[in-house]
Amino acid sequence: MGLLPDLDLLRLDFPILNRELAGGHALVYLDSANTSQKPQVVIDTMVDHLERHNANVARAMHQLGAESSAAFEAARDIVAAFIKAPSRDEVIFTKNASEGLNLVANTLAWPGEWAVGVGDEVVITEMEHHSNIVPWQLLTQRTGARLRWFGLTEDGRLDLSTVDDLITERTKVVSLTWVSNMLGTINPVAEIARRAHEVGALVVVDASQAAPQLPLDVVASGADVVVFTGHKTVGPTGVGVLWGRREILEALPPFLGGGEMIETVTMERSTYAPIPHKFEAGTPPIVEAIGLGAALEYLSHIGMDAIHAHEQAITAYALEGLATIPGIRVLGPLDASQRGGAIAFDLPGVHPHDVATVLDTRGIAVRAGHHCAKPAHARFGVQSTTRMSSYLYTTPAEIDALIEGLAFTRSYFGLDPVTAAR
Amino acid sequence: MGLLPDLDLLRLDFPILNRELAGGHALVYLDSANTSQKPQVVIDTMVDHLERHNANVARAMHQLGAESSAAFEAARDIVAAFIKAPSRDEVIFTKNASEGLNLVANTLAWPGEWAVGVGDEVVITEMEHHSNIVPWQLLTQRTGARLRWFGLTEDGRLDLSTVDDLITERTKVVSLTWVSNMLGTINPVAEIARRAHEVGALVVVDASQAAPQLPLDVVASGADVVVFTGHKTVGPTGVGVLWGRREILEALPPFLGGGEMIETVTMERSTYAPIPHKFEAGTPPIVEAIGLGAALEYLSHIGMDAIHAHEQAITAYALEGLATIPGIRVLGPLDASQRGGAIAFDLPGVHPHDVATVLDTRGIAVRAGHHCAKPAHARFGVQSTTRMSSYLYTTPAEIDALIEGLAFTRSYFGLDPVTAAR
Amino acid sequence: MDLDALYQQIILDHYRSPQHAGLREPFDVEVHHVNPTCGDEVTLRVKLSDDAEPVVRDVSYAALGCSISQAAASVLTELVIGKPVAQALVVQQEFLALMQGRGTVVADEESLGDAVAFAGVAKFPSRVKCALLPWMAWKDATSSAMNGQPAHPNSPKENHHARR
Amino acid sequence: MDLDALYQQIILDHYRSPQHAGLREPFDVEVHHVNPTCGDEVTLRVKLSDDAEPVVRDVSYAALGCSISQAAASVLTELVIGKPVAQALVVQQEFLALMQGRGTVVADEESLGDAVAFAGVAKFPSRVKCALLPWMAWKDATSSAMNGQPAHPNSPKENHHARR
Ligand SMILES: Cc1ncc(COP(=O)(O)O)c(C=O)c1O
Ligand SMILES: Cc1ncc(COP(=O)(O)O)c(C=O)c1O
Repeated sequence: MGLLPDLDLLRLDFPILNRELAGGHALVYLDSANTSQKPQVVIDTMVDHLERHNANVARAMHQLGAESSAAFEAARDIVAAFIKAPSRDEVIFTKNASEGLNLVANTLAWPGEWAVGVGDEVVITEMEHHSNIVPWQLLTQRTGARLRWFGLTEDGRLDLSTVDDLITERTKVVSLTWVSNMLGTINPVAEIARRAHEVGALVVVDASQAAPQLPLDVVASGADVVVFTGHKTVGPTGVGVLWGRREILEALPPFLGGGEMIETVTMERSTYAPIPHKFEAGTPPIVEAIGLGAALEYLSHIGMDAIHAHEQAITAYALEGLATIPGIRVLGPLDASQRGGAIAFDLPGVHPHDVATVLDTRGIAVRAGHHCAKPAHARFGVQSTTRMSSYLYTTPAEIDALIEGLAFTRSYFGLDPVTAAR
Repeated sequence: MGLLPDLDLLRLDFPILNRELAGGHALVYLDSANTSQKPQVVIDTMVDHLERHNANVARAMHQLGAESSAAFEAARDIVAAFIKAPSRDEVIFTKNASEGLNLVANTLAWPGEWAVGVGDEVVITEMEHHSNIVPWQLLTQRTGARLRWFGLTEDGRLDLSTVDDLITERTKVVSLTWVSNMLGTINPVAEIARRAHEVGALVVVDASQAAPQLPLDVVASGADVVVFTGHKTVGPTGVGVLWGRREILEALPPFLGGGEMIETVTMERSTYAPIPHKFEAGTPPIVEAIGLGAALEYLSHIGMDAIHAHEQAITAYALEGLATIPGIRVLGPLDASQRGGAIAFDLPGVHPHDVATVLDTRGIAVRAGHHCAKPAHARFGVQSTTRMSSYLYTTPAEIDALIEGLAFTRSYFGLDPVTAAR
Repeated sequence: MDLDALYQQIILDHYRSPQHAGLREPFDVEVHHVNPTCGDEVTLRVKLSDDAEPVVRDVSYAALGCSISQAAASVLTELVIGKPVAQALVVQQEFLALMQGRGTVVADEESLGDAVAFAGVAKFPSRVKCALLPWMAWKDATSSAMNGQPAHPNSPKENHHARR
Repeated sequence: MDLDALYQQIILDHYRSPQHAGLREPFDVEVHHVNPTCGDEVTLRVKLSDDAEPVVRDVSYAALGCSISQAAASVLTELVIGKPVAQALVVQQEFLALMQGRGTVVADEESLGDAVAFAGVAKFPSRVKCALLPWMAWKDATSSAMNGQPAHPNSPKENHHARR
């Protein structure tokens, strides 16, 4: 069914999966869309760097500095290859996906070729993560531009029927997620990019959920800017990636000012380094970027196509299992081949917190809440949902444990009088 | 002479100090002002987190999430105690010191109580790191405000004779470094803060070089905002700290928008979480903050007073040693009790790159260049300098190696005809 | 982790039959608190007496949230309505200490009444803020009312205890 | 790491007695390149012939920098002055390959002349950009001159090879 071969062996790469939780339960980690677990090779690479090669980069002229710089810049090469970037210079290390999105939204407030102002429009979608909403709210509020939204269809897709009304000559930016972290929806990014480019708009794609799951090709995506975050791609926290077409990055004004991003500084004026350094002020997340490099190599070694197939197989199996729970409502597309591996659902009669807590006492980790997607929740008339999310290390047995746990939850809260547990 | 006791034992805490370099040379690491080395406990704490407790914070309701959140928030408590912050809520995790400085400078461009505009002035100093220059250049250029500078005296101190002319009713912000990373100068921060507060200006202090070396008391410093960076305080890269007085942080507009920094998000508008989360958009540097917590506990365990005394002793010894090198010119104060542990110098006849390379072939790591302080270099008429910088693990024998290395460098470049090596 | 220690029968009873639920007139102050993490919300109104040492005349609320936060709101109303404000604030402090005690604080049944059933919540750190949500809203509304601030039904109030 | 392999006598000789140093007239284009890491700078002028296949008539420079970058500027002028531009660009490419080869590329003495002495620099990654600084400036100036751009003595040019 498309599962990764030797899954048991692969799981041994992730030390935390052996963790025993309260009550002697084994960990069933179904919160990977929130953050992924880390394979030993990522941890070991970071330790090796810290214990043997640690030094600041670029500025240091000594052996450790050369080693550290080489490792850091090699990580940039790995990222460039992973996303098929035409040039390594187009790969900028940020602290997370949120910073990447803010980098674009923040700099568009200042004079420049792409500046957004009164009369201009920015288009986002109702399924965005808050990190792809708030930066644009701040930008449009601050510049007097207008923020507009793609709506969603009942089954959790973008409502493309309004595209002609939304994307017009006034549109300066279209920013959307590649894969929804709540609905799982995979968006037709290339198609929307094509429409946006027809009116000369800038296309920003949030690939935070796509990068872990899909083979990425930033050029084929049609986007001008693509961001993702390290900790969801089995890398460490503290590092994210912004890729942008060279012309765009060269045209954007600087974001953070400081060491490393300058060409020269005088009291009168400063000039800025060429990309990527122009957007990397201060000491970058050195060991984190190196850890991310190891993470992406790990994923590439397994193969993104194989990981994608695994996710689809697990998602299909989970959707089948969830369908057996009376009353459950899954939000987003129900066809596994059309979606990513995050599945948010509503179990009427039990609040998602209570679902998550009951599951947690059985060792099953899911997320409950609005998943930083309040507008999407509002769209579907729910305050919050429970979300399971799988990854390359997820097994069918873990999905079974979830489904059993949900059946137990219903009976625990007396929704299933016949088999009530108390 | 004030050295830390059991220095040999303490050095065993730092695995990299055993590193053998090319040619079998032992590492003599004199580049700690650039980045510090990491004790085993910091590395082990990060590994333990990644192998046993990794999960996203705040949003995760499960056991791993609770453990991760508890560890992350405990790190905030440690930072608050380390800098004597009145409230843990005033401690914001950034990605480095540069982001902290930009956070303030960037948000002051937007409407708010502290907004900077036409006619306003921002005062910095000629000894600032580029990270405390460029953000203010961007702010003043973008808002039409005026950037003004404290000059320096011949011996590398702030020229306070112009204070009445510089700090006036027009002054909106005074931003300065606590300890210079080039000259070593310790600035009279409290005195300047007092003057700045008389005219109602905001006082921002760059403690990047102070936090590793001096016992910090942010309230006693008189500052409104204090920033530092994790990797210079034996912590990891990817994390920095911004402390600010509650009223100030509450008054500043949001900086990065996204997950974690919101209270609620609707399509019409968003409201923001209270501090500290208001300024922590997206997944924070979780394992990095936890590593920083371990680092600051390590420093506190040794004692910041003892570390300061050690630095002073090593600095005094180094200044004595350097004085024996013919022609050498040390920039900055020559009295070790008045300065930090970074010593930049000029060896006429040999370019700093060449000095650094010759030293590097002997295993001695120093920095050569402008140390991200071009205006200060321009002030003293030098293009670049060589800089040695010590830390708690530096021994007098390492200083001896440096001095010998410098004598050798001179002879290698034929400056010392009698003992010329080639 | 014992599920039954968390979901004590008293809590489930309050959840299923919440006391004093629904927003009522008259009131001095209305606040709206949100748990930013999960989106749970409570709108809460308080009415104090005009005495020199005011008494809690009424508390009413509309809560959107999990069993723990809804039960907490219900228990809260039972505990504070009719009490002098000073005394009710003491109860609030005791409840806070119980919740933040990670299971080490012994609950005083005399003053906490049904709220002792929340002792088990303290062992579930991720649920503590659920139990505290209505209490923080009440404290906020009460101190506004004491300071004579007018009702502000339509301005969402920042949730100052969130995310702790 | 062998110091003498880096500081070959030829390099030290060029450092001590730089060839063609000092800015001269006439020139087609002047550029100013900076190494952002260390602050080293070079201002460099080129004058090409008017031929269909132009020849490098003159290169002059003012360099502020270390022994390696100064020697590189001096060697550069010796190598390219008098050569057809096309041929000089080939030399530049060869030098670049040598520098980026981490010590694995064999230098061709025939075309690189004194520049073969820089082979040792390739083993010192932190010094590679010192050796490349004047070459990148020359390449930049030459391509501007070929495109018929006017001299721009006062606009500092961004240093596109920096930090690599
Ligand atoms: C005085 C000073 N300020 C700011 C910084 C910037 O720190 P970071 O590069 O970690 O942002 C540094 C170090 O590089 C420094 O020495
Ligand atoms: C779709 C999407 N966008 C953006 C983000 C933000 O990523 P980060 O928190 O690492 O900045 C996330 C994850 O939280 C996400 O799922």
